[in-house]
Amino acid sequence: MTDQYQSKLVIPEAPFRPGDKPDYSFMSLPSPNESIKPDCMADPAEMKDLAYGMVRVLDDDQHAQGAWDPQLSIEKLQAALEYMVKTRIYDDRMFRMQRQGKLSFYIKCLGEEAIAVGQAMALQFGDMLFSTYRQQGLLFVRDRGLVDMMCSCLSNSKDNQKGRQLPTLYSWKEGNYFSVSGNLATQFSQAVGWAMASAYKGEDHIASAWVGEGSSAEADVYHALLFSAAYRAPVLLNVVNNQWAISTPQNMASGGTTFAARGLGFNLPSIRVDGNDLLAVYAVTEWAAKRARSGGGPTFIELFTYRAEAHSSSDDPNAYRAKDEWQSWPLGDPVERLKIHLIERQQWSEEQQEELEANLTKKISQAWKEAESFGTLEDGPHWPLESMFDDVFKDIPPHLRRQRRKLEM
Amino acid sequence: MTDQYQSKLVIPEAPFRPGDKPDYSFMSLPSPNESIKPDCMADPAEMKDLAYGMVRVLDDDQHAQGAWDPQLSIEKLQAALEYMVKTRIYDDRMFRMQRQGKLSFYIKCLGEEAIAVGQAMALQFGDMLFSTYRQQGLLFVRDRGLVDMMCSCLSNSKDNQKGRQLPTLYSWKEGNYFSVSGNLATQFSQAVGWAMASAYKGEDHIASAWVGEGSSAEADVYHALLFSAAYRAPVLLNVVNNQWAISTPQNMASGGTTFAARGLGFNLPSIRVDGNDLLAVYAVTEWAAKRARSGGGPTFIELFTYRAEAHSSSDDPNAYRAKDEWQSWPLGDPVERLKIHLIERQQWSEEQQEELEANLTKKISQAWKEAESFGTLEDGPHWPLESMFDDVFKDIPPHLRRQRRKLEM
Amino acid sequence: MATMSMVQAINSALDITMERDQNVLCLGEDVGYFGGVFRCTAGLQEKYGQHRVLDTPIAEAGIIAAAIGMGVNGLRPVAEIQFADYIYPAFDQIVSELARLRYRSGGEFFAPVTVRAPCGGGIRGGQTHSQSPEGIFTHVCGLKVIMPSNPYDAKGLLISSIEDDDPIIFFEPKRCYNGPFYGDPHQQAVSWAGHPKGEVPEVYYTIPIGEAAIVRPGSEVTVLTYGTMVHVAEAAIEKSGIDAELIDLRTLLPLDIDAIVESLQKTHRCVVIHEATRTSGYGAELIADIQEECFWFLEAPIVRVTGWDTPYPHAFEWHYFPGQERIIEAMKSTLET
Amino acid sequence: MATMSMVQAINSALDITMERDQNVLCLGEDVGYFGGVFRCTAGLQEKYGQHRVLDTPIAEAGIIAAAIGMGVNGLRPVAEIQFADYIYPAFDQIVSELARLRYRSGGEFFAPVTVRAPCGGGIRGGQTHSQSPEGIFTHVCGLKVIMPSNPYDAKGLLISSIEDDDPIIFFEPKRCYNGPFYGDPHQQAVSWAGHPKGEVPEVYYTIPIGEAAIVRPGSEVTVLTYGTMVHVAEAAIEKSGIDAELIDLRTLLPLDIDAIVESLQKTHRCVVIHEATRTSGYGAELIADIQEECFWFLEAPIVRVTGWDTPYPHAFEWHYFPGQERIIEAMKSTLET
Ligand SMILES: Cc1ncc(C[n+]2csc(CCOP(=O)(O)OP(=O)(O)O)c2C)c(N)n1
Ligand SMILES: Cc1ncc(C[n+]2csc(CCOP(=O)(O)OP(=O)(O)O)c2C)c(N)n1
Ligand SMILES: [Mg+2]
Ligand SMILES: [Mg+2]
Repeated sequence: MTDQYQSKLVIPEAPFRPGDKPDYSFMSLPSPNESIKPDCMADPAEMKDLAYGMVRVLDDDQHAQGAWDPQLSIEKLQAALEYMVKTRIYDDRMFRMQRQGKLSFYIKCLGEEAIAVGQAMALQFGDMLFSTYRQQGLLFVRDRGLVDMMCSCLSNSKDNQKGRQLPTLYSWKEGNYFSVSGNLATQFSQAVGWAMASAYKGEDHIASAWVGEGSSAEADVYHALLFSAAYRAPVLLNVVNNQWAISTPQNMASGGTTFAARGLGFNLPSIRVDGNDLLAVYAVTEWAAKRARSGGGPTFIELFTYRAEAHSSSDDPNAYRAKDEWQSWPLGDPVERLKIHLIERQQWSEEQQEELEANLTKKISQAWKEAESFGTLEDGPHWPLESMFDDVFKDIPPHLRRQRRKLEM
Repeated sequence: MTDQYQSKLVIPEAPFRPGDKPDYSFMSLPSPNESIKPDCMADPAEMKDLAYGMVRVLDDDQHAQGAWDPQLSIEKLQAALEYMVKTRIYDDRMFRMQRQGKLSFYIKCLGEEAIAVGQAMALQFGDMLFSTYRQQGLLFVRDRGLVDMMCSCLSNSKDNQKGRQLPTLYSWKEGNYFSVSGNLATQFSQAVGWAMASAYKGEDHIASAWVGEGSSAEADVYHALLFSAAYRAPVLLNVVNNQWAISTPQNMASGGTTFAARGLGFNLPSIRVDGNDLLAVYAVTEWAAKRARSGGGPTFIELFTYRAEAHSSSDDPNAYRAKDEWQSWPLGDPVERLKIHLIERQQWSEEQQEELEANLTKKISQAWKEAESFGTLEDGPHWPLESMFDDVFKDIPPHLRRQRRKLEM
Repeated sequence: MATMSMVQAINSALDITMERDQNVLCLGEDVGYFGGVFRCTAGLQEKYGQHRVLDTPIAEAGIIAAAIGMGVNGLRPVAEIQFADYIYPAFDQIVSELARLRYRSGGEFFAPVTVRAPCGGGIRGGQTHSQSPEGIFTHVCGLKVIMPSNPYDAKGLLISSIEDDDPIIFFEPKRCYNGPFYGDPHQQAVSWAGHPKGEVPEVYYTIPIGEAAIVRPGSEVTVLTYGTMVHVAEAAIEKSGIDAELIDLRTLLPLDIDAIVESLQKTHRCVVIHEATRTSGYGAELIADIQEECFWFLEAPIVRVTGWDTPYPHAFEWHYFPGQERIIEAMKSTLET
Repeated sequence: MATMSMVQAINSALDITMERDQNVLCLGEDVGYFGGVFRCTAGLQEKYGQHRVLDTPIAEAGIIAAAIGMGVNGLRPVAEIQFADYIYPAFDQIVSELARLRYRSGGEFFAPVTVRAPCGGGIRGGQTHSQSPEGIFTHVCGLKVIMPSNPYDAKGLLISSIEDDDPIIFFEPKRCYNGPFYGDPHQQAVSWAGHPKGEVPEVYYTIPIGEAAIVRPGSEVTVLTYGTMVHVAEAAIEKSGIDAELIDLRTLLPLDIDAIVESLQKTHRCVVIHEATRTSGYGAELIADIQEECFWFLEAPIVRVTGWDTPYPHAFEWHYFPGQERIIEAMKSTLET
């Protein structure tokens, strides 16, 4: 190869790659007392700093501190811990089932449990959730049946999506959980339309949408920002910055600043929050939901966290990530942090934790057995074969009826 | 209609509509001395104010003031005036030709002449221009032949686009002026790719792209921001905020802040400039071009101006705009302003202005006659009919050869 | 009964559905205050307010996404894409989302969105104001695709579309907005007044989705088309003296294949016409279907008359447009055998 | 000569063209450090550096737009779309820009971009990792559309594509990335080793764009297909005992119609197969063309075997996939007459 070009391009690079020793000491982490908490109807121009700082409640010793402390009851905190642990154990089990060939695919949210759990708890049941594949915690908070979730992953005869979707792409209308698309980010701008309709009808429900930091590069995120800002739609726009998009580091999509900063260009309240701090996540969500419900319009939230596992069951992160990155992650493990917080407040113990885990493990095992009894992907039973032609349209048109007859032949 | 809904939606509204008396006194216009001029390689974080203020050089008396005064030579200033006047007279003539049925369509840039002229003058000829239909001034600065431009508008036998495009959608490879698309905004992110290639090859040429403030809502603008920020591409990203997108006011696309502010979310230097002030436009462009050429990457520029005419020959703005909006426009007429500036400096006179206008009118009339001699849209001559099948591909594939034979039959 | 242009008929359909159901709303670029660049929504914002006839940012993907979200939340949005040529930025939202939502969610969610877009050439609009992309959408399962050719059908089909619970791509042949077009640009333009299909009831009525209309019965050859080309074909048939049966498909998906087969049983010959480019256009699907259904009584190859496989060129608009001559020649070629 | 999988053959094509011409570069999601989720660009960033094998933001429209700009500025970018299902966000940049730039600018500007995308199902990928959108792109004038079925063709055609001055949509049937697939998911997977088309020269070579290949000569019926379905069809033919002539189209646009007509002159019967949904799929175009060219010697209707007009359902993948049985039945139906 002739090397005549002296490229002047600049290429974003990951902080660490395989072989490197991760060291996040360059990351400046504000203490909980540094973030001011504006009135929920305040002018966005007065809170630009929140886009560059980081709202935290739990300090390094897991004590709750600062203006954003949501002052949750012990019951709520314990419930949050339970939801998070449930999410983690569920994920673990499903992932192992994938490895055993029972599921075609799986995506864990290890290390990110506080986000879905904290946000779902701060929202109302009637609020509509536009989730990605990595907010399964939303479903646990809304008490979606374990067996139902598993049947969805198994694409079996009891799958409410009739065997049509990949595992983790749930849909649950009754629970106001919108059908997850395999196409990244498309739900983000749809959520704005949903919120506009809610406002149009004069209703109080709001929408909340999530997107990965990598996917935030898609057009739909821009349109969500713009449309929600233009019509002041009651919607929470959440970017989950878990540092990685498959093998690609977050700075490929950040433009060299925080993700939250992107909301400033649309005059939106834009807040970066410690996504591994259940209390902070809850507080920011509660604030934004109140704002939206009061007519203050959208809030743009960056949830700062770390994807502790592989992207999905299809990739091996050792090929592109340094070993022990998670262990070096300065914001810790959200489950551990909440647990310590409660223990420090003498409202929880290691024994209770163990008991909780054992209970949940058992429940999940039982649910799995039950779910399998409704069929597995490979061996069935599935939905009746002819259901394949349902729901393309509300009613089956003639050409699909003809095709169905052909299939049955 | 039952009126059960009490909509809580908020709808962006135009400041004035037909019947209103335009009054822009709400608009705060900083004086030239208020804008600081950072070093062209400064950190974007240090110049965020430039996104919310407005860079101006000519004050209310058209004296040059402040840090951004580009200190142009008299020759350059006179040349700029000439280019602007030429643009205006050309537009006027073409528009009348459209009204007479000679052109199928036309778009004027009345009131916005300083933008294309000032920016083209501050760039180098080798820099690639990704223009919209409303920066015809770029072509005059680069000395595109009048007859060539007219032949393009006439789609006649000498049209370098072979009769394939609407009037005003020029293309001029030799002049490094990229083919204008009928699809809004698509060129914006292409310009980033062009700039990346320039950097990849180690060359010094930069790209400059324009988009209307209305079109800035398209995904391509988001991608341009993101890709240029990620790879630090040498490109100028210009949003021309002329207050209107056909009938829709700028606040439908602004999100309630400046357009320039959008660049801050990508850590780009983001500057709002008085687009009716030739000197300010020149200065900001020169600064950004120097930054790009020095490896500092992209700059996001909002050019604040007013669309003085109809959107195009197809609409009547009286249906959606208040009368006399332009007359009330606080930033005046760019041609008048530069003229007064020169006259005040005793480097120009009303007589010279009249002479200039007369000369240009004559030249343009002559050019029109010559252009028409190469054909008109309705009566031809056009390119040979069979050329219709050229350039779909580099070489004509068999199926198109068959179709061409059929047409000839 | 009133005389209406296609623009007025569309406006009337929107007005009536908005009057009857406050879940119906309109959104799109310049549709609100201005009433649309083709005036299809004129007067509606004044009547129903800014909250129901929404001007939007210039972002087709954002418009469709918003409409999907609204549809999921119980509304019946009618989204206008200013020109069919500008539907592509919204392609992912239409194809991956709007069309597939009901299926992928096992029937839990759906969005009854109607997407309106003026299509077709013949207005000196150049290559980005002239396209006919209907064929592409017929390949996307989950969408219904409609293109009326006249005011009466436009109103009835648009009301049906808005009331339909499936997503609809509703193309409006803009060359016929103000009058039927017979293919000769040098002929004096005529209005819909005087054309039987320009007589439009002011009241509510529907036309079922999925039914073709026989415009002109005939015995020698079946001519299949839709949109503007219906009128061009009609004129060509008249001029040629051929006793052709002209069918206006009106709905492309689902297709009224029965009406087609019935006609072919009589004529044994077929010409398919559309303005869109030829290769993989909707005509290909028609032919593939017909040759399978009618093979044993077809007496000549089915011939396509279409736009050429080039963009729509500004200067050569009338050489691109599949005009009467090409249609006559095609009909003749099927009869020669 | 080496044994290569299709992934390795594609990698080799990229490596060789990058070696020969430093204007060639690769870009796409995860193509750089990681080497692509299917490993097609593995090792290239290490060899050619981060400036030539670019990871990108997750924005398909941005990727294609960047590639267009690069192409205009003299480079030959090869853009990877991670799955063909995710090409839709880039649809406007491909259709309105990439395909039309040369035409609209009167030949002044062009962008020699190659867009690579893995397509097709059979990998339990559900409806958003299984699609075959090739038909849509054949309707867009200005694009060449290619889908190889084996390593040898993939390498030769990809090198031709990168060197070609027209924009190319290059679909890679991912079910055959690591071995030919004969349509039976319960059969033991086989690798390309041992398959004649798995023998791939390590050096530079090209295969001309626009030429079909006869995979298996035969006299009773012509079977037209491409991509994964070539192997499924081959197995079906073998199993059926029918003496079918199997043609691998390889290039869909421009189409090698001569090879098809020649075959039909011999067989008088034809079956068209693709994995994509039926209505307005590329099969329709093939049939429309063939019936026009071959009408007088066709002895049976041309039959399509395709995916159903539904999204690709996760649980019913193998009922959706047009397998051997359906192909055999289709061939038989054409012979019955
Ligand atoms: C439109 C589209 N493009 C590409 C993909 C392939 N893909 C699936 S997940 C993923 C990475 C997403 O990363 P991020 O948004 O950060 O979310 P995370 O997985 O980290 O939660 C990619 C590229 C897709 N599903 N859809
Ligand atoms: C993708 C696309 N959508 C819509 C249009 C129709 N259209 C042409 S110009 C225009 C308004 C553009 O306004 P703005 O961007 O502010 O530019 P200006 O005309 O004011 O210079 C619209 C909606 C188009 N050409 N392309
Ligand atoms: Mg991520
Ligand atoms: Mg504007």
